[in-house]
Amino acid sequence: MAIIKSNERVGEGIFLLEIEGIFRGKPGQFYMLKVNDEYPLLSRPISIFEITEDTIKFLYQSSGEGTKILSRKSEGDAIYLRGPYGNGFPSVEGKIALVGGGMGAAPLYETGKQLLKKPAITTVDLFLGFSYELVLKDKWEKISSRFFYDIGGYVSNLVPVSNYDVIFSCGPDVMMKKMTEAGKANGVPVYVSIESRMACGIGACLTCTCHTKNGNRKVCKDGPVFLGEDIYEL
Amino acid sequence: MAIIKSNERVGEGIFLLEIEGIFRGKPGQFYMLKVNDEYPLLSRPISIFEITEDTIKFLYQSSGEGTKILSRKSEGDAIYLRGPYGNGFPSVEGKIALVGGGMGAAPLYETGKQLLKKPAITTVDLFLGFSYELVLKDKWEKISSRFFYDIGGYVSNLVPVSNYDVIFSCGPDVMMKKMTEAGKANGVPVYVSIESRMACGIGACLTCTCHTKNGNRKVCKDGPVFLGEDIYEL
Amino acid sequence: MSCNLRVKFNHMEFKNPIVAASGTFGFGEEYNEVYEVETLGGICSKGLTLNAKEGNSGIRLWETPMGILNSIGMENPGVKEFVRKELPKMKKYNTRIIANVGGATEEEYLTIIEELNDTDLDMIELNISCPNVKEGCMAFGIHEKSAANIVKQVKRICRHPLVVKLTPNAENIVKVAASCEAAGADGISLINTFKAMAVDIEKRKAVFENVYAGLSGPAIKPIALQMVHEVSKAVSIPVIGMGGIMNWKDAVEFIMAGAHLVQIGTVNFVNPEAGKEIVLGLQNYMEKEGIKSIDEIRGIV
Amino acid sequence: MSCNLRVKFNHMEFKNPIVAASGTFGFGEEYNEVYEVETLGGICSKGLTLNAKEGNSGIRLWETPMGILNSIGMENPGVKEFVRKELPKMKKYNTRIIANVGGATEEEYLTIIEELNDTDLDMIELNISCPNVKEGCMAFGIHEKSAANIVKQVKRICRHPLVVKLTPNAENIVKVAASCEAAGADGISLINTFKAMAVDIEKRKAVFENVYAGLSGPAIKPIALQMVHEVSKAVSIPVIGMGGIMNWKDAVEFIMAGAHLVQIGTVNFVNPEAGKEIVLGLQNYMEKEGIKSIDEIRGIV
Ligand SMILES: Cc1cc2nc3c(=O)[nH]c(=O)nc-3n(C[C@H](O)[C@H](O)[C@H](O)COP(=O)(O)OP(=O)(O)OC[C@H]3O[C@@H](n4cnc5c(N)ncnc54)[C@H](O)[C@@H]3O)c2cc1C
Ligand SMILES: Cc1cc2nc3c(=O)[nH]c(=O)nc-3n(C[C@H](O)[C@H](O)[C@H](O)COP(=O)(O)OP(=O)(O)OC[C@H]3O[C@@H](n4cnc5c(N)ncnc54)[C@H](O)[C@@H]3O)c2cc1C
Ligand SMILES: Cc1cc2nc3c(=O)[nH]c(=O)nc-3n(C[C@H](O)[C@H](O)[C@H](O)COP(=O)(O)O)c2cc1C
Ligand SMILES: Cc1cc2nc3c(=O)[nH]c(=O)nc-3n(C[C@H](O)[C@H](O)[C@H](O)COP(=O)(O)O)c2cc1C
Ligand code: FES
Ligand code: FES
Repeated sequence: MAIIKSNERVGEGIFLLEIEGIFRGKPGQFYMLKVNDEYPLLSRPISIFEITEDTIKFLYQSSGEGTKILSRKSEGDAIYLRGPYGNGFPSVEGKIALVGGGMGAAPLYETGKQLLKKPAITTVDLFLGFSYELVLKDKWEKISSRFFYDIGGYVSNLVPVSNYDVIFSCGPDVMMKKMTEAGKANGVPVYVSIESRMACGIGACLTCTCHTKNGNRKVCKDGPVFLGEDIYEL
Repeated sequence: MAIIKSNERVGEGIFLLEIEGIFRGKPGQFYMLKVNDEYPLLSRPISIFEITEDTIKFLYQSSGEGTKILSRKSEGDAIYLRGPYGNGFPSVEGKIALVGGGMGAAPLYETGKQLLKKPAITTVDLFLGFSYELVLKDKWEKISSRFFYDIGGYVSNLVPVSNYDVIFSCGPDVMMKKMTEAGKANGVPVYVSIESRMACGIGACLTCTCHTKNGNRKVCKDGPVFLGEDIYEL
Repeated sequence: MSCNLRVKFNHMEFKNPIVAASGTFGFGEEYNEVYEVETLGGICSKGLTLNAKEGNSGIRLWETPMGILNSIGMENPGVKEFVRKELPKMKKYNTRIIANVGGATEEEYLTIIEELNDTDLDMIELNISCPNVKEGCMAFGIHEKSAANIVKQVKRICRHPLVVKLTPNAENIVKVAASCEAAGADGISLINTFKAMAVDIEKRKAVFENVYAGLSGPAIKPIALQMVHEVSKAVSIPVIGMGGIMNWKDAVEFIMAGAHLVQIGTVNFVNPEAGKEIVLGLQNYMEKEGIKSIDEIRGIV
Repeated sequence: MSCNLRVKFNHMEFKNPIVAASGTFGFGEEYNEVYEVETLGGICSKGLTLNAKEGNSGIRLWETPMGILNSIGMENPGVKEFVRKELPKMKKYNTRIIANVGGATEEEYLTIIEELNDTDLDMIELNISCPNVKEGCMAFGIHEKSAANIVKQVKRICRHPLVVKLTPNAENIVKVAASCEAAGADGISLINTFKAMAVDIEKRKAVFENVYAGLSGPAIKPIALQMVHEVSKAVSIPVIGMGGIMNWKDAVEFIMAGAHLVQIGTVNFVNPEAGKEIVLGLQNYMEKEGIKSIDEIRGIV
């Protein structure tokens, strides 16, 4: 059990949840959040947004029933956390582009933050696309070399793919597929973080199976980050 | 939907819930409290403890799952109330004894408070029995002519039945049966407030049926207050 | 408003597809104090037996995870008292009135039907599915043969449209439905409650005196929906779907699965205004989606 | 500590009655990182088929009120790979290892059994109850005749104790249980998931590609308990009960209803430490109540 420090509305139906404690995890990994004792049964997989010395933060959208219940919680309320789970983004070098759409932005924050600190990384350009509004305006510039965003259009169009050594992408499938295609055309590896419904979160139940070029993989354990080419039929 | 003003622990597993608003209801009636949106499904019947100009209060024990969930709520949390339901205590005259055991004390508070104000009432003696501790010590004397209590014994033994014109009783079945017997022996009518599991609370589902001398009755609508003689085989 | 919620159930029109389920709505009177019950498409009476019934003793209700177990045991005033006292009051509501009929023997069913023949009911729901009485009722609904037989006997004398209410405890509910259709039923309603139980581990006893009781509520919805889907595809008479409907979305699921009408039971206890809210929610949904008639979405899954 | 949790299942002893249910625990490895899985009385493998299976495509999971619908479709590495790679790892845990065996045809079942005959498994759970594969499996478990037949064939060659896992979709689960006993089964386990469904009203389509999926979790517990109660009374071989067990109290309910062992499935997803907690909770309960052996409470309801 963990105690909520804050759960702030930062955009239309979008919340930033902060929980005190010492938490582990690397960029691209996720936690399973159980929002109530009894109902609903299953935990929700939510990416690490930020980890500091004494807190962990999640950026999430209140879409279905579980996240709606979560969005009504406030300081002092209990919540259950399990994690970190999944592989996270691989370690890379050179010039990196981070491309996020919608809530796909969430895992890119800690990712950018940590990449920026690495000597082997020369550039971290961040490209975010939102449908309605840019959330957490002030934060994104701090964790990127350059920050570009787009409201209502296709953020993938903004990315000068050939400028980069590696691209990390998270968001709607169409977007990630597009990035993968563009990456392939330019010889740039594209890593995508994909979503799947999850029950156990630890690789035992096979509800999150995805078909890859190398056979079935578990999104919760072998992913959520995969090489785009292994996932999408191009 | 109503908003909780306070939900204070006043004894071992016993809570006083206060809700702001203008509420109706007479002594012995109850409300159906739904403690959560989704789970559990059913509302819990809880007697009116006190009604003031701008609040309603309930005294309840956290016993099973629903009341446990309720006990974790605090100021500002939402709750759903329906009522008032049931018949409540009848209007009476003369010397009255109120005899409560355990949470059966709850409906006697507002009862005493209102009886004390009536010119036709000459005495309101309050007898309460608890298993472990007396809760809300300061409050009971204010709504009674004389206040007696007992911890761990049989409160019914304390009642000089023949001194009274009418007895109202609420608590464990054994206690109410004893009072009914004593009343009968002394020619004093005893009204009892009985419990039953309830689904609808309004008389439609027949889950709360109790067998009385006059045939089946609905505790939620025809009760919860009955003449003891009609309920118990003496 | 260009959409309409009307539903044709054979030749009879319902103003909307939301009907109060038997046993959860009394005879409508109590809920009419909560909202105008004629907002609903119809109301099913509490299950009626020939003579008044006291119902079961002991605990009658137990809550389970998102479900309830009940063991009412068909407490009701008997059909004569229903006709004398309750039906005239029900008929004042401008909505379809359905009498739910249970029985321990074929003879009892037939006598009740006769008592109801000359009344101005809209429909009879033949309950061969109640798990809470020791004799008859659900026993008729387990096998397709016994079901077909009772339906045939009843149809022979019944002057009202006859819907047969099935039990999920049937050996093969699709076969039972088909055999009821073949025996002349005008419609099928499903599902009644599941045979289920709870144990009081402190007392080391079954919670209910009858040991088994009937499970209803959202817990059973996914199974009910599956059965409604399968039965709707298998019969050509109209189907009334139910089991765990809590809101208009659930109602739409049942309609898309093939139901002409849906009934709402347990939800009336959870929220007494649910009937009204579901009708409004459905109307709202249809307007937003530009669905002009429920026929457009019925059975599209 | 004077109480003990040991259970005799025919001649085989389980250190306690809590067993991880097939398909919800992988082959134990992942959960062994959460707690020592040998805390459990036993572990059932994921359902095994002859050849590796990719499982179903499309959505595989949908949450329902206190239940989950799954449509995994028996994804598994195939029996040979199981024997080669998974079983040796499982055997390192000091607990009973049960292989859950599914098949599309009688021949497939028999070949799998042969592949398992010379391994040091403790038990085989014959899965004739999975609703998520298009061919075979559950089809064998619907009727008592087909169930008895497959059990008889399997028993003829099987060198391990054989428990048959039943489906709540059986036409008459008590008869199926009795016929499995008569055909030589050493035990019965029940229940597998219920055939059920969900509709995506926005897409106007069934949620699952297979349309129907399997319902598990606390929602079904009252029905599962009823079936375990009825089957336990009807057979004299030991019974493994399951369906919606969430905590030690639920486990006690199943034991009081007649189960020798219980399996825990969905709860592993809700709380990965549930297995350990349930074993401890049960032990605690027995100590407090002065119950020296589970035999004292089994079937007392
Ligand atoms: C690895 C991973 C990381 C994620 N990180 C984030 C994040 O940082 N911020 C954020 O807002 N969202 C994130 N998501 C998506 C998030 O998990 C879903 O939006 C959420 O589970 C929906 O739950 P609900 O209660 O709103 O919906 P409901 O409709 O009540 O959910 C019902 C069930 O379906 C599952 N489900 C529904 N939609 C999704 C989905 N898109 N992905 C996975 N499961 C789903 C739920 O987990 C639940 O089991 C992530 C998903 C994955 C797989
Ligand atoms: C008219 C009336 C007035 C009441 N007034 C009070 C009061 O003022 N203070 C107070 O503490 N309690 C009161 N009770 C008892 C209270 O309703 C139960 O303690 C409560 O419903 C238990 O719910 P739970 O969630 O703790 O238990 P659970 O075990 O989770 O309940 C499961 C189901 O059983 C029902 N149930 C369980 N125990 C009882 C019971 N003793 N009576 C009725 N239903 C029960 C619940 O309502 C629920 O539907 C009253 C009961 C009635 C009928
Ligand atoms: C308390 C209660 C009483 C019921 N009584 C009857 C009845 O008399 N006749 C009948 O056919 N069904 C009866 N039912 C079953 C319901 O009509 C309905 O089929 C079932 O509850 C499933 O729907 P639900 O999940 O919406 O409640 C009863 C159900 C409940 C909960
Ligand atoms: C995701 C999932 C996968 C399952 N796979 C299998 C399986 O391979 N073989 C089997 O016999 N049962 C399988 N089951 C059924 C469970 O073993 C168990 O019978 C059922 O879920 C009821 O128990 P529960 O309510 O505790 O989950 C599966 C259940 C789930 C939820
Ligand atoms: S969520 Fe269970 S295997 Fe991935
Ligand atoms: S609770 Fe429904 S009739 Fe009393």
